[in-house]
Amino acid sequence: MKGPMSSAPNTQSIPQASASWWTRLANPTRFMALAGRLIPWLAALTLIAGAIGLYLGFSAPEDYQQGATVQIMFIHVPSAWLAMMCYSVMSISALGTLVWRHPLADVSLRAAAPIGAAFTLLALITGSLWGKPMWGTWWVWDARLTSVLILFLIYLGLMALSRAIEDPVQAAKPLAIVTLVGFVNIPIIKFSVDWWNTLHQPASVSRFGRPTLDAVFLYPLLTMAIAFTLLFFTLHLMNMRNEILARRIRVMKLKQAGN
Amino acid sequence: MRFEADSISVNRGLRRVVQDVSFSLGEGDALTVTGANGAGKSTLLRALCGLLPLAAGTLRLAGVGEGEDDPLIFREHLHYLGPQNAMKAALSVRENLAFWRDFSGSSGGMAIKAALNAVELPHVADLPYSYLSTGMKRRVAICRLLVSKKPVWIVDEPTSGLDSHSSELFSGLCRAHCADGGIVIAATHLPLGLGKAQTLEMKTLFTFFEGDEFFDGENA
Amino acid sequence: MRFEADSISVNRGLRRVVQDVSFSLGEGDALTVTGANGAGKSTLLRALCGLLPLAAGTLRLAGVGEGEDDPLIFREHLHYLGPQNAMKAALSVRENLAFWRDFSGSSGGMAIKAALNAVELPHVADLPYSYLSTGMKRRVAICRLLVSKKPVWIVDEPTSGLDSHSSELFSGLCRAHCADGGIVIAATHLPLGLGKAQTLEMKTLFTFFEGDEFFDGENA
Amino acid sequence: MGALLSREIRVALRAGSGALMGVLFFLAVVTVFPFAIGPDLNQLGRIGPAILWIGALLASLLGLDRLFAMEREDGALDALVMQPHPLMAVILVKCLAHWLVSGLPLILATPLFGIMLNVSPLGIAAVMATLAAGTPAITFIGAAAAAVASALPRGGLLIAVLTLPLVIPVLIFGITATNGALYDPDPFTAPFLILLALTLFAGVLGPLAASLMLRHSAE
Amino acid sequence: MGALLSREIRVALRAGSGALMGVLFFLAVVTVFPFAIGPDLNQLGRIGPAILWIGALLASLLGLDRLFAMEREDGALDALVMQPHPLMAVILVKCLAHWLVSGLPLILATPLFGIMLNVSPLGIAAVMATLAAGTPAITFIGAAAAAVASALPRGGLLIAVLTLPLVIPVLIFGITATNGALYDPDPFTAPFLILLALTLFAGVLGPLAASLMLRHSAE
Ligand code: HEM
Ligand SMILES: Nc1ncnc2c1ncn2[C@@H]1O[C@H](COP(=O)(O)OP(=O)(O)OP(=O)(O)O)[C@@H](O)[C@H]1O
Ligand SMILES: Nc1ncnc2c1ncn2[C@@H]1O[C@H](COP(=O)(O)OP(=O)(O)OP(=O)(O)O)[C@@H](O)[C@H]1O
Ligand SMILES: [Mg+2]
Ligand SMILES: [Mg+2]
Repeated sequence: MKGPMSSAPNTQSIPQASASWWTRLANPTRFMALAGRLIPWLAALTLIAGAIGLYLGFSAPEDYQQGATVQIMFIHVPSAWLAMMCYSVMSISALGTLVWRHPLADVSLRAAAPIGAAFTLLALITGSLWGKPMWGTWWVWDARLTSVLILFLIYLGLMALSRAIEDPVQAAKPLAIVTLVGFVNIPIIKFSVDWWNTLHQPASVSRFGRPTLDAVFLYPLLTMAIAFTLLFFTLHLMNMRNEILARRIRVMKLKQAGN
Repeated sequence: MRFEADSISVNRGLRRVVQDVSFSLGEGDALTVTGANGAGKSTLLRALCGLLPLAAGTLRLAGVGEGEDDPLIFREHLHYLGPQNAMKAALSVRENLAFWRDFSGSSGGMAIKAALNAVELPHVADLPYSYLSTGMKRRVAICRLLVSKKPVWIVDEPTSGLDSHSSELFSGLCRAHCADGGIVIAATHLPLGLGKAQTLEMKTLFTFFEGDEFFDGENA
Repeated sequence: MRFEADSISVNRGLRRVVQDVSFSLGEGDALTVTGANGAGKSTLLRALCGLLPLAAGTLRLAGVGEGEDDPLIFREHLHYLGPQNAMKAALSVRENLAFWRDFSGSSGGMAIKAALNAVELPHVADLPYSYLSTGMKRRVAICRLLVSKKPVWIVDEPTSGLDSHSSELFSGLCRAHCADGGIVIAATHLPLGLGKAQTLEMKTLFTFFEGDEFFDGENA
Repeated sequence: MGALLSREIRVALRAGSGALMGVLFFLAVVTVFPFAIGPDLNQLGRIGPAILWIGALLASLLGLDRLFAMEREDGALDALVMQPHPLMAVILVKCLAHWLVSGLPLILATPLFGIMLNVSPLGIAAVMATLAAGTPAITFIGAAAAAVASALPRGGLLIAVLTLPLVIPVLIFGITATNGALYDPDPFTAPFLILLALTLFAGVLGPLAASLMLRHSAE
Repeated sequence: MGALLSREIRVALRAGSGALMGVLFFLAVVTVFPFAIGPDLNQLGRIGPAILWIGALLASLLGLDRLFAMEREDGALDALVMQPHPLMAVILVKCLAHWLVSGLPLILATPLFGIMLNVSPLGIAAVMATLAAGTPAITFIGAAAAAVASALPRGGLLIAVLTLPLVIPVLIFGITATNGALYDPDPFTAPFLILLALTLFAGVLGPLAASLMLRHSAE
């Protein structure tokens, strides 16, 4: 039983004495201010990195096998990576809710879910667009594709869950637990490419898997990956601010109604 | 055995509903919690049972050994009779009561027959619970307190739906429980007739959390 | 307008629960139905609303035109407030009341604001219904009777869960309804304070169907 | 009646967001199939329309569980049947609202799932058309089952069990029409018209049966 | 605990008879397939085990909706968590009871449905063995979802949506093992053991998660 409410003597929330950055972040007002200052910089960096990445990407030579479609890679691969990274961020946030009881962890989890779903959808769509010319079909049920689809399902399930419980405070724990359970899917996506594939993954995929990727492809890819990561953090901070504001509005409404 | 609350507070949906409530009840004591609708009686009672977290303060059931200051542990010595009756419509009255007796694991309660006699419903034992009228259902729910023996009764409007004769029966049962060394805490709008009961008058609060505290609402 | 019952009987689960009840209520009359738990008050009230079939006797709501002797038709002129509150937890109080007002299709009721004022809950209009305490929920349910105007109110333990002040408010509302030419029929354990109300004391029956009669039990 | 429609939709969209949930269930069921049947795209493409139909069928059935049960539990059913509206119209409106929030999204989501199951664009269009014509029938018939189940504590599966045998004709003509659109000798129009007729028929019979069942909502 | 087990089973067998319902739903789903896919017996025989598994999966998921919701509604949840039993044990017993009345009958009914789908006797035996090993995992994982959904008015579909992605491994290994028994080069033992491991794993993790979720059953 704990009561991190108000300044009651038995409060077990974040100790007041140690004013580390972590503790200070626990205060949403300070977080709002900090995020407000960070977002423009992050957004600017995202734009710069994105512009460089796109330039490098489009000036890259056509692949002798894949032709122009190789350019899809510069969107596809970063968004696939981000889809997984976003889920990892959510899982850490879930730990933050359950173990460290950080007040912003739940806000971060909720804010990340739609972004993750969007990146996953982007990876699915770009993958499909790439698959049509490469494999002759939009979709195959191989391990990697399917596990990404399941990741998408889990994202949607989490969003449905967070919508289903009206009070965000009550939704926090279930959300965190389901998020953690769903994390098993991430290593599955990453490692067990041949865990369940009766239809073979074409060589064109694993060809790039080895570090033999030519520098003309590697650098634009890495730049785009950096741009996507920055984009993620920008969106995440923005969404967290929105979430905090939404909760404040909710409280204000309740206050108004309660008097 | 003593049941003590030391300035406890409870929040509900971003609002402080119970603020700084303290009491200390010894064996044989009774406490009636009164107050207008929405004053926070049910909230307080749920918090006493560990069903809602405390926002501040401590609870203690002295004399039950380990875990006497953790509601999540000592609540196994409490009986909570909430607004719902906790009975399955599909089972007969006897099956329902037998389940709660066996499951609660405490011995020394009344026999089911005796308990039903005490609420003057000896003839319904084998009826499906769903066949009973509102007040009869409530009286069966009261039998749950009798068939398994626990020292503290926490009852939320126990006599709602009861006719006046049954209400008096219930008062008698409470007095008997107190005389037996038990403790009764009852939220009620109607006087329960518990004689020397302490009274706790709840007042509706209008304290909202300020600033950003709401991030740690009730489940934090 | 008159509401008349001519020696009606009602069965429940193979048992005769209401036997030969008659009354005749004119405009401005009130009837309180009393009796011990299980005496058949709720059963009688549901039968008056056409929610349970009559086993014998006739009901008549004289003066409402066609269908005045068929409960399945004239019940649209009745308000029934049962043990449940008929509100959706997910919607706000205002949405709930607005729905019942619009759907009941009868005009001339109070505005929602005025109705909530009448039960002294003006501030909860925009709260989700699920946020209210037991008694507040019941008071909102009472508002349903106010926002759409119907001549006859049939209320089953309307004040259960209400604090004493709110109970008085409700008595006042009933008196106002009667003064306005309405009819109130209330099943209750507590005196409602309706002044010159008629009283119907129900007695628990122990009549079981004999032989083959149970083939035309309650749903016959 | 407008009040009822808007209440139903608001309740559905607010608590537990029924709309989203049905689509997600549909997606989840469709995803499960290739795991069970095997990922052979040709085979999947051949039975794809069937999988889509079964998924939509189950998704629209399973959302029905509390159409009337919730009304009964919170006491609103008594008040609903006491209003001066014909009960059948009330039920029709409830069905309509339910279809709008749970049937329609299924149809809109079909193209996505169709691509994943390797169904051709023509096949997807045919599935969408037949679903649009057929799912209302499922809702109507299911409503009657939901009325029966409303008095039971665990009605969800009962509804499915009661409804599934009755909606098999809908399924058959839905799939026949889809195949008609896809494979040349088979006709599309005839089974499609039958499907429409079934829906109209169910639209009368389902609410009628449901209203009979709810009329004396005696307990 | 014995008291809880017997109460659970009696409630399930009495009200709405959950057991029968699950089997009937299973039957209905299995029956729908030949209508949807076409009655080609060879094809049916080939994907028969898959159909059986999907039917069993859905049937065991969909019965879960009121595992905790009903306890919450009638106030029994409060009293349950206040007893001196570890909450995880309570949940385990509830899962066990649920499996006994809804999972076990599915397995016992499998031979019948297997014959209807033209599955070979060996295939039927394999499906029964894998279902026996796998369906408890579905119940355990579903219980966690049921705990989440217990506070919601329409939790049924949410449970399925949350559970389906997580039980896909169970389905995969169940079907792999079945195929292993049927087609020679593939192994049976290895996937079957993995299936058992999954069930044990779920038997710890599911109730744990569910108990975390129910611990403060605050409303
Ligand atoms: C919808 C279909 C697809 C999905 C869901 C998908 C998913 C993914 C994922 C999750 C990754 C990240 C893996 C990791 O970091 O380990 C990835 C990487 C990659 N994908 Fe796809 N993919 C799809 C289609 C394709 C297609 C059609 C191609 C090309 C023929 C392709 C080429 C690649 C390449 C080259 C990488 C980078 C590999 C590496 O980092 O080693 N993908 N994809
Ligand atoms: N689930 C909930 N979520 C948010 N607020 C709630 C919830 N339940 C109750 N409240 C609020 O808490 C306050 C106290 O409610 P509580 O049920 O404790 O009152 P009570 O004294 O028991 O009233 P009653 O006499 O009507 O039973 C009320 O203002 C109510 O609006
Ligand atoms: N659904 C039912 N099936 C069978 N019998 C029932 C049913 N509901 C009530 N009864 C029986 O009918 C009788 C009258 O019940 P009723 O609910 O009308 O009593 P009441 O006067 O309203 O009592 P209370 O004061 O407790 O509300 C009781 O003996 C009860 O057992
Ligand atoms: Mg209360
Ligand atoms: Mg009654």
